[in-house]
Parts: sequence; C-alpha cells; structure tokens
Amino acid sequence: MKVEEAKYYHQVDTVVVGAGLAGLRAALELARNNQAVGVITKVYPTRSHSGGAQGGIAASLANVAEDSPELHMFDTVKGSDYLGDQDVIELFVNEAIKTIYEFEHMGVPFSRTEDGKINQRPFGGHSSPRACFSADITGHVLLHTLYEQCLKYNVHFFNEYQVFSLLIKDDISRGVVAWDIRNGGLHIFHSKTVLLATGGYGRAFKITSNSFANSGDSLGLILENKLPLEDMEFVQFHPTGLYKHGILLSEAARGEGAYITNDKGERFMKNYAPEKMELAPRDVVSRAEQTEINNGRGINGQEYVYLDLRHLGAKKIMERLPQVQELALKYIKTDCTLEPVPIQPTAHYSMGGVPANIKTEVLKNGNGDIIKGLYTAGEASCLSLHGANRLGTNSLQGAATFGRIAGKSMSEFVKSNAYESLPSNPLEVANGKISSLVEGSGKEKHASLREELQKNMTKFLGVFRNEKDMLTMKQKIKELQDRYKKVIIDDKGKIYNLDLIEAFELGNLLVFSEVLIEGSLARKESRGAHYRTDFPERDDENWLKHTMAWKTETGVKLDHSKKVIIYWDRYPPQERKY
Amino acid sequence: MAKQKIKLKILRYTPEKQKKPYWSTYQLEVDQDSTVLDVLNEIHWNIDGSLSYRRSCRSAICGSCALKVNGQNILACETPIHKFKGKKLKIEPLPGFPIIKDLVVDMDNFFEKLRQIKPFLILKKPLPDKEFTQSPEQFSEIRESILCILCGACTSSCPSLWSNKDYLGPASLLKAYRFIFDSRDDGAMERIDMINDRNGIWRCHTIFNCMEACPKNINITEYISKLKVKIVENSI
Amino acid sequence: MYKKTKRYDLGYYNFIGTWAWIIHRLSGLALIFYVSLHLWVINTLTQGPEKFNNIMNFLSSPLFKYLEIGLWGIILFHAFNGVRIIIIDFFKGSFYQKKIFFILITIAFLMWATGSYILISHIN
Amino acid sequence: MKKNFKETSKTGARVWLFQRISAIILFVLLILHFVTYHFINKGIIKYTDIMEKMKSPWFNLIQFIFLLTAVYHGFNGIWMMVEDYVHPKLMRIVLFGIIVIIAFCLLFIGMLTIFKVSNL
Ligand SMILES: Cc1cc2nc3c(=O)[nH]c(=O)nc-3n(C[C@H](O)[C@H](O)[C@H](O)COP(=O)(O)OP(=O)(O)OC[C@H]3O[C@@H](n4cnc5c(N)ncnc54)[C@H](O)[C@@H]3O)c2cc1C
Ligand code: HEM
Ligand code: SF4
Ligand code: F3S
Ligand code: FES
Repeated sequence: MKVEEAKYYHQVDTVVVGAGLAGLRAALELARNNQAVGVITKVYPTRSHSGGAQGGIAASLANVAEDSPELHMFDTVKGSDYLGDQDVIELFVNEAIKTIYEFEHMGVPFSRTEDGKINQRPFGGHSSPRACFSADITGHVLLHTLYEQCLKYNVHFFNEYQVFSLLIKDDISRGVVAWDIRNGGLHIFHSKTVLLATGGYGRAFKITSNSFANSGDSLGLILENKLPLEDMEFVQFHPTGLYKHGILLSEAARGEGAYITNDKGERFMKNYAPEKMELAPRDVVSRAEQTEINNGRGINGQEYVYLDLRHLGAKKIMERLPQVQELALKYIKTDCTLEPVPIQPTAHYSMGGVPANIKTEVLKNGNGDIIKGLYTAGEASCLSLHGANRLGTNSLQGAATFGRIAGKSMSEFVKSNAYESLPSNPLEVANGKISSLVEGSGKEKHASLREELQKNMTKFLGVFRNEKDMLTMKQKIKELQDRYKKVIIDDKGKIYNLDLIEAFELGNLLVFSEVLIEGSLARKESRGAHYRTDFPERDDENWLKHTMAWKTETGVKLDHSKKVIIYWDRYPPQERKY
Repeated sequence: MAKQKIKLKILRYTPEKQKKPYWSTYQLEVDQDSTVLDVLNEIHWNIDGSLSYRRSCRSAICGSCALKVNGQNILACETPIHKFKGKKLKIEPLPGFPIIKDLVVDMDNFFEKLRQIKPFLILKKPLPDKEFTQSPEQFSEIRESILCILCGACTSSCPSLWSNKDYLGPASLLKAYRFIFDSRDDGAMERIDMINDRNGIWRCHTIFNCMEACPKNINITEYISKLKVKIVENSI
Repeated sequence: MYKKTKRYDLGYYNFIGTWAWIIHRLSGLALIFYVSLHLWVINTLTQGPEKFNNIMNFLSSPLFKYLEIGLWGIILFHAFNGVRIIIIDFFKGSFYQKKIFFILITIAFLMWATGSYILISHIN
Repeated sequence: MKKNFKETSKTGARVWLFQRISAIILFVLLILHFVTYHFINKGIIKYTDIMEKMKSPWFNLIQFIFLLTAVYHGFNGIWMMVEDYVHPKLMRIVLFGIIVIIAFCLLFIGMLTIFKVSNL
C-alpha cells in the first residue's frame, strides 16, 4: 500500500466526529439551524455504543414521585464525590427535562405509566425514581430515534471513516484527517469547527462493558497535539458485569429489586450500605463485591458473586428486563428466572476525558483558555459533570444535553468566523502512522500487546489501587509503548483493513493509559471511583481539584491547579454515605 | 475452561487480489463456550490478521456482526459455537448484499431503503408542553418492533430480495410498521403511499426466512401482514 | 473504490416457510398448465358425443389415473398452503405458522391418501 | 445517487386482495369439482351426464364462475412471479401482454364450451 496524497478534500462548516448520542444530537441541532454538517463515524451510526445503554436516562420529570431539578442536582453533586463542577451540573439538571420532552416529541418510544405519561424508575444514587426508560433498551431507542431524525434533516454521514489526526495549529482547530475504512485513502476535512464525541475509553481494560469501538481515539489525538486531558484516573467499575465476559447486565435489574449475594447466600450489601442496600452507587457496590471476592467469599471462592432475580418472578423479568434475561441465557447459559447469575465488576464508564468548559469548548490548560473551533461532548469529554463518579442514567442525559449545547455553540461560532487555512502538510501525521504500521521493521502483532495492556490494567488499576501496583503498571506501559513502535500488521491492503484500524486504536490506548496511570499515582486519596488502599480516605483539603495531564517527550506532565466549582453555600462537601 | 479443537471454513475475498470469493480452511483451538465472534477474533488476532469482519458491542445490541453460519443468518457475537453441535463451521458474509471484503458487506442500500419510508414521527398536531400521552396498551403495539437493531439479517435472508434487489425488505417494512402503528404519528398515509408499491410490501410472499433469521425474534411477518391489511383497507 | 461482487448463493433452504413457498409456486405453475389442458379437453364437448367419450376413455387409462393421483396431491398442497397463507395474512397466523402448516398438511395428506385409494380402485 | 426502490405501480394491493378472494372461491369449487368428477363417477364421464347437468342454468353459472376465478387466479399468480423476477420495464410490458392474451384465449375456449353446449 502506498501512502496517499491529498486526493480527497472536503470543505464543511462543521465536522462532528462520532455518531453516538452526543454526536448525533449535536449534528441534529446544527442541521435544524441550517448549518452544513458532516458526521464522521468509524461505525454505522446505529452501531455506536450509546445503543448499548440499557437502564435509563435521568430527568426530574416527577411523573411517578415527588422530584425536582434541585434534588437531581444534589444527588449528582453528592454522587460525583464533590468533584463535579456545580455550574455544569446546575445547567445540566435544568436542561435535562427539556431534553427528554424533545426526545419524546421526536418519537422515542418510552415506557409509559398507567395514565400515559413517561414512566420512571429508581436508579442507584438517585433519591427519587428519575430514570426515564424504554424496557431495557433505552440507549438503543434513543440512538435510533436520533439517527432517524438526522435522516429527516438530511445530515450528511461519512460512515466508516476513522479520524486519524486532528489539524490544530496555533490553538485553532482547522479540521481533521480521516481514513476511509471501506475504500482506503485519507480524506481531509477542512472545517470551521470540530466536535469530538468519540465515546469512552473502557477498552483499556480487559473486563469491560464497552464496545470494541470505545478505544478513546480522540484522547490519543488530543495528547498527540500537546493538549491536556482531565481527570483520567476516574474510571467507573460497574458491579453487574457478566462473569468473564464483562458484558453489562443493566442496573435496572437492581432498580427493579434484584439481590446480590455471596457464597454464603447472604445479601452482603447490608454490611456496606445498610440503607440503600443494592441500590447504593456503583463504586460502593463494586468495592463491596471486590472485597467479598478478595476475602474468599466469592461463589465457591471464585472471582464472582451472584445477582439474584428469581424473587421478581418470571413475568416481571420478561416484561421489564428482557435483555438481562436474554444476555445471561445466551452468554453463560443461565436462565435468570430460575438461577442466580454470576457477576463481577466491569470497567464501564470513563469520567475523564477531553477538558471543556460549560459551552463545550475544548480547554488548552487549567486556566480556561480554549482551542478555537474545537468542541467536545459525551463520554469523550470531561466537562466535569460527573466528577469522580457518575450516577447511572446521567451519562445518556449528559451526552444528549451537552450534544445539543455543543450544537448551539458551534452554530454560533460558524456564523461569526471564517475558514482558517490548513497546515502546510495536513496528511503528514496520519501518513506517518500508517506507514509505520505497514512498513514497520518488527515482527510483533498488535493483538498480543493489547491483551497484555488490558490484562494488566484490570489487574493493577482496577477497583482497588495502590502505589506499588501502579508503579509496576507504569513500568509495563513504558515497555509496551516501546514494543508498539515495532508492531507490524498482516494486512497491507486498503479495502476494509481491520488490522490497520485495530493497530491504530492500540496506539491511542497506550498513549492515554499512561496518562491514566500517572494521574492515579499522583492523586493520593480515595474519591469516587478512584479508590486507593494506601490512601483510603477522601482528602478535601489537598485534593478537591481536577487533574490536567499532558504528554511530553519526557513523560506525563501533571497540573492540579484547576479548581472545582462548588457552590459552597448550597453544597459544601460532606461525607458520602448510603 | 476446557479447550476444543475446531475446523472451519470461511469465505474470503479481497477485491484487490481475487476476482471471486474463495473458501479458506482454518484449524484452531478455542474455549468450549466461545462465540463465533471469539473464534473470528482468535483467527484475526493470532493466525491471519488480514481477515476482516464487522463487530462492535459484542452484546447483541449494535447489529454489526450479522453473518451467515452453516446456512443461517446469525449474530456472531451472541452465537456460541456449541450451537452447531460439533459440525464444521461454514462462515460467509450475509447473502444478498455485495461483498466489500471477506465478511464485510455493503449495507448502504439497506440503510437507503430505510430512509425512504420516512422513519420518523410525522406530526400534524401542535406539540404539547410536556410529553404526548400514550397508554401502555398503545405502547405495547410497537413494543416488539422497537427491538430491531438494523442488523440486516432478515432482509439478507429473504428470497424475494435475492431475486429483486430493489425490494424494500422486511427491516424497512418493520420500521414502517413501528411508525404507522405509533399512536403519536400522523404520517401513516404518507408512509403507506411509499410502501404500497410494486417493489414495496407486495414483494413479501410470507416466506418467513426473515423471522427465522432475526436475532431479536421479532415476529416480522405478523407486522408485515398487519400492514398489508391496513393498506388494503385504506386503498380499496 | 471497491468492486461490488454479485453472488448467486441461495443456500438458505432449511426452513418450512421457504419450502412451502417454493412448492406453492411450482404447484401453482403446474396447475395453470393443467387448467389449460383441461379447458382444451373439455372443449371437445362442442364436437359431439363421439369425440368426447373417446377422449374420456383414453384418459381413464392407468397412466392417466396415476397422473391424476399426482394432480390431486398438487391441488391439495396448493389449496391447503393457500389457506395457510390466508390465515397468516388475516388471522395472526404467523405466530403459529409452522403448526398451521403441519396441521393443514396432515389434513391434506389424509385427503390425498383417501383420494388416491379411490382413484386406484377405479383402475382395473 | 442511489436507485430509488419506488416504482409507480399501485396495483399491488388489488393483486394481493383479489388473489386471496379468488383463492377462497377456488378452494370450495375446485375440491367439489374434483370430488364429483374424479371420484364419484368412477372418473369416466359420459357426454350425456354432462349434457344432463348443463340444462340447469345454476350449474352453468357455477362453471362460469369457476372458469373465471381459476383463470384470473392463475394468471394473476403468474403476474406476481413476473414482477418478482423480471425487472426491465419493456420486458414486463411484453410479458403482461402475453399473459393477458393467453388468459383471454383460455377464457374464450372455456366460454365457448359452456355457451355452445348449454345452447344458451
Ligand atoms: C453497557 C453500557 C450500558 C450503559 N447504560 C447506561 C444507562 O443505562 N444510562 C446512562 O445514562 N448511561 C449508560 N451508559 C453510558 C452511556 O451509554 C455512554 O456514556 C454514552 O452513550 C456515550 O455516548 P457518546 O455519544 O459520548 O459516545 P458513543 O455512543 O460511544 O459514540 C462514539 C462514537 O464515536 C465514533 N468514533 C470513535 N472514534 C472515532 C474515530 N477515531 N473516528 C471516527 N469516529 C469515531 C464511534 O463510531 C461512535 O459513533 C452505558 C454504557 C455502557 C457501556
Ligand atoms: C384450490 C384453491 C386454491 C387456493 C386456496 C389458492 C391459494 C393461493 C394463494 C393464497 C396464493 C397467493 C400466494 C402468495 O400471495 O404468495 C396463490 C397463488 C397462486 N396460485 Fe393458487 N390457489 C388455489 C388454486 C389455484 C389454481 C387452480 C391455480 C391454477 C390455475 C393456482 C395458481 C396459482 C398461482 C400460479 C399462484 C402464484 C404463485 C406465487 O405467486 O407464488 N391456484 N394461490
Ligand atoms: S428485524 Fe431483526 S433481523 Fe431484521 S434488522 Fe431488525 S433485528 Fe435484524
Ligand atoms: S422472508 Fe421475505 S418474503 Fe416476507 S415474510 Fe420475510 S419478508
Ligand atoms: S457485535 Fe454488536 S451485535 Fe454483535
């Protein structure tokens, strides 16, 4: 395969990278405002991982019980272990309601209450039933409805194009370079604004609920452009991952009243969160599970505990949780109406990501300086809505609401700004990556590297962390990064070259994982999803602040000067107890 | 986990190199409870990196990985190999669609057909301040149809499509049902006008392959029948 | 740009629905052929009793009796599968399409067996 | 850009519905016909038997309906198959012509028989 010259050039006002909930919502907003928009996505839009979300989407509609945005805000702030920026959270809880009604008007088939309103159910960490849902395929119906709306407004999709590099110069974004997966060849997208909505980075872990596409591409690209990432150490582990597979059994199962039991058949959550029991936030339940497992109380001393649904009755399970039943039956041949299901904690959500301000503009540093024309939303972003720990159902809402806000910001930006010129050799970076993979000198395959990375990340940076483990991992990642330089791929063709894509994704995994490790090492406290056995307490005095991390030639540069925005009078940090 | 030796045949095709697809045989050792996708990954990662296929969620919700294995369309990620009871696996891309490479087929036409049935609520009434009300009974009309993950397994398995590539196909018809029978929608007539066509719904001959293929067990044919009756009621 | 290949690979015939459809089609065609012949034969009625009775005698030879047995089978299959299709179309039959198929085909088979018995007993 | 699936023909609904209606009529008549002619009369039908029956106008009416539905159903069915397998427009029109001509020929032969014999 020969390296491509600039054969394909597109000029579009706005480019949206990623067609998950965040990307599509932004694209829709732009299209509705009559802006030219191109959506670049490496999988068909309906294949995006947002479709995997099951449980629900939060908004304080108060359809089923008393509720208010104020309460929603309080829960979110507390859930974030006070690391969430409260101006963002406030905007979020107020906009959430509008987002839901908009979705409903677009045609999202929500499950209904008897009197025909949108039904809501309780969810971990929320003090009131707040999760709007559609059986247990909430993300799926939202994603499909948004995609269909985009078809209605004739949004232009570049399906199966993968962004290989960002064109940023002098703190101004000028577009992206993307690889046409299907036909081969690099395309230049010259644009006024770019939105990064590429989803999470759970694929750095072995046991994960995330899809293959969640390789945190834009994180790697941001670091490569000498820009920082924020709060990367916070990775949420979900307590109900299917044993060995990591596939998620919806939290809705617990919402509907499932039990979690250990080897002795005991509902052990009573020792950890006596009030909320199984409905305590994910990090609490995951840690409880891991503790039970570590202390030999996993089922038969193995690495799993049981999720018990039997008392709900087959009818309710089939009606409310059909997907849970199906997944357990298909993957581990367990019929959850008759038997308990083996589960273990699984890497699930990435709180960290590309730093952005409340208008979703990407930040250059901790002082609030921005990169002009670059935006981010969804799981790839860190607006610090979720702080140190995300509450279930807040992320779909976050992706949709801030997708919309991003759309708005971008369409304003486009109106008052002209195209900036492209850098002199726009394809240089992308070509470099491709040729090093295709013409490399080594012998190693990317698969073995990835396997090693994921295994070790799960082992050393999992639910429980400590200094020693993390230092080991730091060594390891250096070694892996060196070995990556010698990786070579089997497939030298252009057409649908899966090998190339996977190898490229591995490159990103390796880059941001290092940042993740360094961030965790530096944060000498336990907060939210980040739990250190050597520093088991939360330390508000020293650590009530965000981590910004750059990758430099010499290693990772950290900066902890970015303050958390807290409304001290309303929500002073207090202990998180459930 | 006990290991197991398996043999399989995969239909390979690289348009840059071959004129026609050809069968290629593999022999490997995998876990007993592996899925078809695990096997493909194993080959791609450790044996032959040039094998291409689509996959994303590996939890049967994204619809990327529909393939034909031993004569039937399935989702690779949710089908364990023991389902084929020790038979040699024969893996091919979805029938009825053009192959791009190996197991990857061109779905553009499939999505284009979806676009044409106007898959979005068409509203002629004013928007309420809050949500439209819809009773649980009205919701249950469309409950099954919203499970569709647009994997294409159904459309690809339909003999009517094989002989007529312009046939709209069961997936799009199901989508049309989902909107026509949504109590909030006002655009039924527009959509009916679209699917009431020589290459639309009337190419369905109740062959039921679509239902056999659907990984979500959606009773597609039933919904197509309901549509046919509705169209007949409306146009005669 | 990749080349689009065409494949004529139709190996998807493991299912009742497919077979029912194929046989229904073929039987329909066969029936048209039969109806045409039949109309032509009956037309001899207009040419007087002689010709008609001759042909009828000719058609009662064993060979035609066996063909008639086949014809009866084709008619029954087409008729009963046709009824199945109608049930599916109008009476939510798709939930039980396989059951309906087996029930109706059993009835058809019994009718075919009885009919064949009668037809064979006519030969002598 | 892409080929639109839509053609303009809206006859599908009628083809479909009439195929079913004629099928139900045929179901009754065809089985009755087969039983009466092929089983009961030992299968050998005499000219005089028929002439006897032909005297009744009801019998003739039923025969006429039978003829009409059978030909309609059969050739409607063929037309459905043509729509399945034949795509070029011109070819379709030609085939449609052929189908209609054959159908009318058969109808003509059938009606000729009925009218001539029954002396109507
Ligand atoms: C199993 C599971 C269940 C969940 N359940 C819930 C729930 O019940 N409630 C809730 O609120 N949240 C839930 N979440 C979280 C929520 O689904 C995600 O946070 C949210 O969907 C993220 O949306 P997104 O738009 O940011 O990204 P995604 O939906 O992941 O989309 C990413 C997009 O980016 C594209 N992309 C990535 N890299 C590139 C590249 N290099 N070039 C081009 N395109 C690229 C991909 O193709 C994709 O279209 C769940 C998550 C998981 C994993
Ligand atoms: C005995 C009663 C009959 C019944 C109940 C019956 C029923 C049906 C039905 C329901 C169809 C529609 C199939 C579809 O839409 O896919 C059909 C098609 C057809 N029928 Fe009949 N039919 C009968 C007799 C006949 C006769 C006598 C002929 C011959 C003249 C015939 C020829 C056909 C043909 C050619 C088709 C088209 C096949 C296809 O499209 O697959 N049928 N029949
Ligand atoms: S109806 Fe079933 S088979 Fe067809 S696309 Fe949808 S999920 Fe796939
Ligand atoms: S297989 Fe095809 S013919 Fe109809 S019932 Fe399904 S769409
Ligand atoms: S990988 Fe998503 S459906 Fe199989």
